[in-house]
Amino acid sequence: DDAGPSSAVAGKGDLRIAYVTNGVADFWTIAKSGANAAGDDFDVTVDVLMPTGGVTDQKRMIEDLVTRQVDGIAISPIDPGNQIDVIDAAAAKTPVITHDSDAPGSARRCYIGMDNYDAGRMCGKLVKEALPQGGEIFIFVGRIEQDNARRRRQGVIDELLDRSVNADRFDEPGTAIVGDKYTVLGTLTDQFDRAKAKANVEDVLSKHPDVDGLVGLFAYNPPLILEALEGAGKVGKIEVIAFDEDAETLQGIIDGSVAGTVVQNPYMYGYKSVEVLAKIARGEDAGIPENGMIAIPARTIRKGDVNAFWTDLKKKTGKE
Amino acid sequence: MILQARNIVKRFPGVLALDGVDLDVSAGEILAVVGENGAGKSTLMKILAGDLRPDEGQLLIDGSPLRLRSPREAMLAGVSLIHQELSLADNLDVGANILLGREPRIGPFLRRDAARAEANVALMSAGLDIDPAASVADLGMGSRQLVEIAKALSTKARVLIMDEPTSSLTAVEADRLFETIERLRDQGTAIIYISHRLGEIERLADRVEVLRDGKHVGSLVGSEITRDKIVSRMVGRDLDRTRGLRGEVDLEFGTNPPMLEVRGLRTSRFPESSIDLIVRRGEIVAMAGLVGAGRTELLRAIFGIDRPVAGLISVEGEDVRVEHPADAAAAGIAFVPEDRKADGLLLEEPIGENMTLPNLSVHARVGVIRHRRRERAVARELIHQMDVRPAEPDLIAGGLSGGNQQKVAVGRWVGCEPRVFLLDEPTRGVDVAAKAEIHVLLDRLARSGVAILAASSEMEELLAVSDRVIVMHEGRIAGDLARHEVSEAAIMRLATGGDREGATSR
Amino acid sequence: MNGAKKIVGVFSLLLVTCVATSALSPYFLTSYNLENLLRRTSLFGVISIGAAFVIIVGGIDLSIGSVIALVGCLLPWLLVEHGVSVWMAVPGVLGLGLVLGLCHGLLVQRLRLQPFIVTLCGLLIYRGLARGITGDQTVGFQNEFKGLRSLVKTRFPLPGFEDFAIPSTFVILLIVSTLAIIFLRFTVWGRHLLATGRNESAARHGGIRTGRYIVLAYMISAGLAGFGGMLFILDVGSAQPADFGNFYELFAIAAAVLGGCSLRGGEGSVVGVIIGAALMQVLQNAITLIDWIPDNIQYAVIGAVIIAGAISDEGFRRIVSHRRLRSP
Amino acid sequence: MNGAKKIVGVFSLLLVTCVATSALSPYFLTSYNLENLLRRTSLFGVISIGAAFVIIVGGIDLSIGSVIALVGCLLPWLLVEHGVSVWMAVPGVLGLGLVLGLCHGLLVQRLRLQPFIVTLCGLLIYRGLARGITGDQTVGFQNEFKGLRSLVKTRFPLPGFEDFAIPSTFVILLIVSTLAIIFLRFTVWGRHLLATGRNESAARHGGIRTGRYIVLAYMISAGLAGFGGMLFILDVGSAQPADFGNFYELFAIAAAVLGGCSLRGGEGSVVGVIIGAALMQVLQNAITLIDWIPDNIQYAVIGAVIIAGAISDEGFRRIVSHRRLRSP
Ligand SMILES: Nc1ncnc2c1ncn2[C@@H]1O[C@H](COP(=O)(O)OP(=O)(O)OP(=O)(O)O)[C@@H](O)[C@H]1O
Ligand SMILES: Nc1ncnc2c1ncn2[C@@H]1O[C@H](COP(=O)(O)OP(=O)(O)OP(=O)(O)O)[C@@H](O)[C@H]1O
Ligand SMILES: [Mg+2]
Ligand SMILES: [Mg+2]
Repeated sequence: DDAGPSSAVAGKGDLRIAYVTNGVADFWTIAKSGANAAGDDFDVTVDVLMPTGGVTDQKRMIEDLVTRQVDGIAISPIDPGNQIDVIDAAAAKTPVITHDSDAPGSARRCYIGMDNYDAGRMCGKLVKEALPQGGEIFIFVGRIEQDNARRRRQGVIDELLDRSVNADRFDEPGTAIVGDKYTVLGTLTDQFDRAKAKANVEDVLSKHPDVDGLVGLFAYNPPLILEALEGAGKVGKIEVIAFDEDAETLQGIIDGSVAGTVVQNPYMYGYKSVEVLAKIARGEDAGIPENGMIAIPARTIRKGDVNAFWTDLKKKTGKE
Repeated sequence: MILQARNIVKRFPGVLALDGVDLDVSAGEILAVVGENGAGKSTLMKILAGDLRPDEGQLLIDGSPLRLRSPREAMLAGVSLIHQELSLADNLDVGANILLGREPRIGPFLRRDAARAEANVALMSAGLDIDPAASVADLGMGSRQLVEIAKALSTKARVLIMDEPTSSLTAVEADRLFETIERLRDQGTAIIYISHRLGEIERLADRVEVLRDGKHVGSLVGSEITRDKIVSRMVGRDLDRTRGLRGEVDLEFGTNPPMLEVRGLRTSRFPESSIDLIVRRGEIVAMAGLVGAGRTELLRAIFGIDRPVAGLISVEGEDVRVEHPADAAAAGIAFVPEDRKADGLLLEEPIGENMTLPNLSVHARVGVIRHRRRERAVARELIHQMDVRPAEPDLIAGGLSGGNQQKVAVGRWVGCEPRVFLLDEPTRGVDVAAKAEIHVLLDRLARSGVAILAASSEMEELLAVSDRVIVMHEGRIAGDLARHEVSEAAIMRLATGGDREGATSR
Repeated sequence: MNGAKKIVGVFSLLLVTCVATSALSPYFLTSYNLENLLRRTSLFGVISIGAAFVIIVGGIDLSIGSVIALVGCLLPWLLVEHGVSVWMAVPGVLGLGLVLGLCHGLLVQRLRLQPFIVTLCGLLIYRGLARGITGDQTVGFQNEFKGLRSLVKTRFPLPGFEDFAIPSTFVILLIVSTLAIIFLRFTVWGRHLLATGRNESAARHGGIRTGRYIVLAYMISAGLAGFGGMLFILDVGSAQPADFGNFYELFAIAAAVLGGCSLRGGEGSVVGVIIGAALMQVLQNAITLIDWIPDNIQYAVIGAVIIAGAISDEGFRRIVSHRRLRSP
Repeated sequence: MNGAKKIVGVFSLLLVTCVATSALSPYFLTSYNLENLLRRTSLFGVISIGAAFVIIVGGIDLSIGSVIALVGCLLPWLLVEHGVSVWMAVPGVLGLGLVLGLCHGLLVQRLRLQPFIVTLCGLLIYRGLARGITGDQTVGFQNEFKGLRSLVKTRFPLPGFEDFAIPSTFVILLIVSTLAIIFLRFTVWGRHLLATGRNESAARHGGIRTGRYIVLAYMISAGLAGFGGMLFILDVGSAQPADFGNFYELFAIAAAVLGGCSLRGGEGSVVGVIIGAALMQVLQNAITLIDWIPDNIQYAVIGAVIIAGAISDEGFRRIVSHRRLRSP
């Protein structure tokens, strides 16, 4: 096909792979380390692009990457259902894969990542472990309109209410969801404004002084929950259940103030994406399974395994 | 009678500006309205022109009642007003300003050629010889005033109201205007004319109506219209003429040390003419010239507002580097600008704060104002000294009448005890009584040793309070007339580019 | 005139940026890229022209981005989620933009509220409405409504050029800007608008109904923002109410000011505004295309270029006026 | 005077909001909540006072949010990642704020660039720098620097009150606002600053070095934004450079304008600005505390309250001036 000049012999190291995220976050800087590591291993140049302006910005970046005739693009679509034409347009000119969140039905070669709904259910299991007698919890998340956030939250709720597996359910964020043992009092979003995120926790503590557990679903939420609890003198009295691998979250697990966290493997997302695209560009076998899913499962981190995990993470991201 | 006003009452917060005033004007008549500053003249005119709505009373046009809700409706009724304060849009060219709101058009589209021709005619009739495509932003006060006049003349209104149209004009331009006004009168236009230059009233008016404190206090017709009668009606008492105020000063200025000395000054507008001048201690030097002659330009350069291209300035023999008005102020130079609305006053601030602004640090130690009381007392004293009316330090300066605003603009420098006092049109828009007071004030300042340099367009003023007159023409000093050489004719000859010999040999 | 001189400034800056980018990236001058640039410039050009009108009457419109969000989210929401017909939905959302502008204008003009406050509240309110109405869900056309989306997706091939085609959005921009130019330069209304912007009382003394022009300007701004919001959503296909159009008001105002509008009112050139909008798009494009500029400092680069342009423009003007002084 | 009358407006609005919220939510008047509100108001109050200074000289500062991001990210970056000592890092980042303000001021004053453009470029540049320097990584104190963080974490218990304590940020706000009030009302410089904002030309003709005051105002604004950025990061503990402080300039400007600053310059009351900042915080708090207001329309509620306040304020003023006219 017309995959640009790369198909014309392309000496080693002439390949250029682009890795497009859905925003700016630490999660993605870890993925960037993985992508760059794969770039070294497979001898390709890697560009990591993080859009700040939502769907419009991401579309612009993808168009510009096609202009630049890169030899493969890995995209984390912000709004998969509606970006199929953008992905297809790019896929017509260069190999495209999706990572972190999938766009089924598009011309992408494969998807690398995990199911956020399943990860959400893992997080829900952590809540059950932390509060075996049941209780009232509150959920904090940056945005609820993002597909990954929605599925993640729904996973937590469905697990706590012991519902069947169905990722298409949606509970309104404003109303309390009452189950047999667990009650989800509500969900608050902060649009990535940290001062707001902290204020949300404080306001929930005002409103529900007896809340039993606080769940932070975006990487920066758990540390801010800890900040607010510290201000209210309630560290350790209210359970904190986390998502992602922020340094303060991990420290909290060591200190016992955080019950546990569910981590994805962004490093592998980055690494695997570049590996697959490099192999496709060179015409090698990329090992894409029949169903187009390369699963990189999430893990649950508790006090027992946090030290080993953290050491490994630091090594991978080049921090000491 | 074309236009009549019946029992007009207008209140502003705290002021009764008009208190049951009647006024009427007929076709082919020049009606002069006079009164002290703040008497209510402009307010009445704004009501006639739909710019303000009266609280009580009514207007009649051709005998039938008229309710004006906007200037637009007044224009449609044939009433047109030249505002006392200039109102031009300086992003548009001269032609566009003249025809604003009345552009020749086909449907919504402008007819540029017709507009240009029409604007040219209007400029001609106002006696302003510039291109309609010239930018208003480049014009001085005088030229702007002529543009306003052209604008009003081109409306072909049945009632033409002029609120101090000549306050920035010199005799030459004013004369041309008077001819136009008289021609319009003969064609049947009703004209209401307001001015504080009583000589103009004497010359023009068929009838004079006098306002005092918002009330109508009398009329004069025909041969009654004399300067002294107008003054006594206006002020309520007779007033000594200020002419010859400096006549009794018996100083030999030639031997006094120079207070202000300007050497080789070249302004950016007239870079080719180099200006030298000296003002001695205790001397009042007046500057004459036609509109655009460069007086304002020169004063601004001395005070450090515009940076001159070259030149040296010294005060009392010491050279001063004037790069900012603050440098000039620090060297003891004070300056009252021509456009008090834009440059002279903080219109939204109280009178008292305006008065003390240039001299605040006197009341402070290391920046902190410690003597608020004393500051207020000083403000009160200056208000009293300048006879600002109403004498309320807490009143917003923008609420004062034009003349009273001028007193504040002058008064704020008096408190600083300057060594050199520059004034650009010191009595623009000031009534006779106040004008005399300002003249007396200048005289007193001069006697205390201040050197005064004042640009003025008003011949009477030039003759009354100067020891010497410098006449400017196209950016250079065309002549320097000692007191015994000063005469209207001599000034005019030099100002219009004639030579000095012709002037003195008469 | 003054306007033309100001355009020279932005235009040179655009030219320099284009030349530099094409020297640094072989992909800049490809027809695919130029077509993309043309399309993006057209979309931002439309909203920037709206912003310029409000700036010309001496106001400011901070609500543009939120109007884009509201209109942009409502359109697919009505069409897809509520099955409203295209013939109802499109006029409906465009009319909504005009109505919002009317509200801004009346609040500014009748109640004398500060434009900054009125439109800042607009920014907050419409964003909140967009989020509330859609329940914070992404809305999109779900790959349907191809007919309507062809309004921005159509390409008119240029005979003689292989790959290059004129995007239909550019045709839309041409129409909008031509109308704006005719309005501003060739009608009495345009002149009245300019006079109102610089000196409202002078205009009123001239018998101009200044209030109407102020309201009109806000209606044009919000109306074009709504129109732009529709074009954006048709182009992109989906929107998140929380960030769709975020900060676009700042880009629109920056484009307008770069293009010669003065925030003191009374000045503005439509062509300049379009060049300003193009400059912003070329800069963003350049940063992605040039290898050694890290992507995350892109806003820093845009800011630096704009301020450098403004500084050199000013320097240039001073030199010119200086020279004029020396040789009168 | 005029100032006091304007404060009455916001103050009533704040009072009404507080009363309504406490009627609708039993948690509003708990000491924990009030303490939180006090702390948040203090943080936003500091940056709003800065914004007010620029507004008083007739300018605008859009860069506040980005200065917060730059200073807020640099502080932990220097301390944690580069081991710079606290005694170097804190003065360094605060000085940086002042230097940025100096640049804004000089560009506005010397080169006569439009404040909107200068500070918009600041908004873009500093955000980009913060992202570039930190490589888009979240920066935070990693549970260290407790001493430095106690600057905002300390609580001063009130004798007699059980739970309630005065947060140290409130003490900081008191100091900053007292200094600002003294400066504005009781010093020559403050009066000159106000005069400059009212009518720069008249102030200059009065021998005031207006340029210096303009520069000073921009320095105060960016300096307080930097200081605020430090307080925010000390409070929150970590920051993502791409979004830290986003949109805070709009909140600061809105607080300043609500508090009686006119964007035409020359007017402003420090107390009013603080009340304005408090109003915004109470509104956000109320939306979270009151059950039936959906969280996602919170901006709509804030916008609606502000505009309703502005409208009723204006209505009130008209009635007052009407009545005063009738009885002179
Ligand atoms: N907008 C205003 N607000 C408050 N007071 C006003 C306003 N306009 C005029 N006044 C007051 O109304 C009175 C009449 O003012 P007006 O301008 O009509 O006087 P005038 O006769 O034209 O004086 P001058 O000869 O100085 O122009 C004055 O006391 C003035 O202070
Ligand atoms: N006819 C004109 N054409 C262009 N500019 C003019 C004209 N007349 C005056 N100006 C401008 O007006 C400014 C100030 O006026 P200037 O000092 O020249 O005049 P003046 O003697 O004070 O008279 P007036 O103030 O009555 O116009 C100057 O900078 C000059 O550029
Ligand atoms: Mg008057
Ligand atoms: Mg003059």
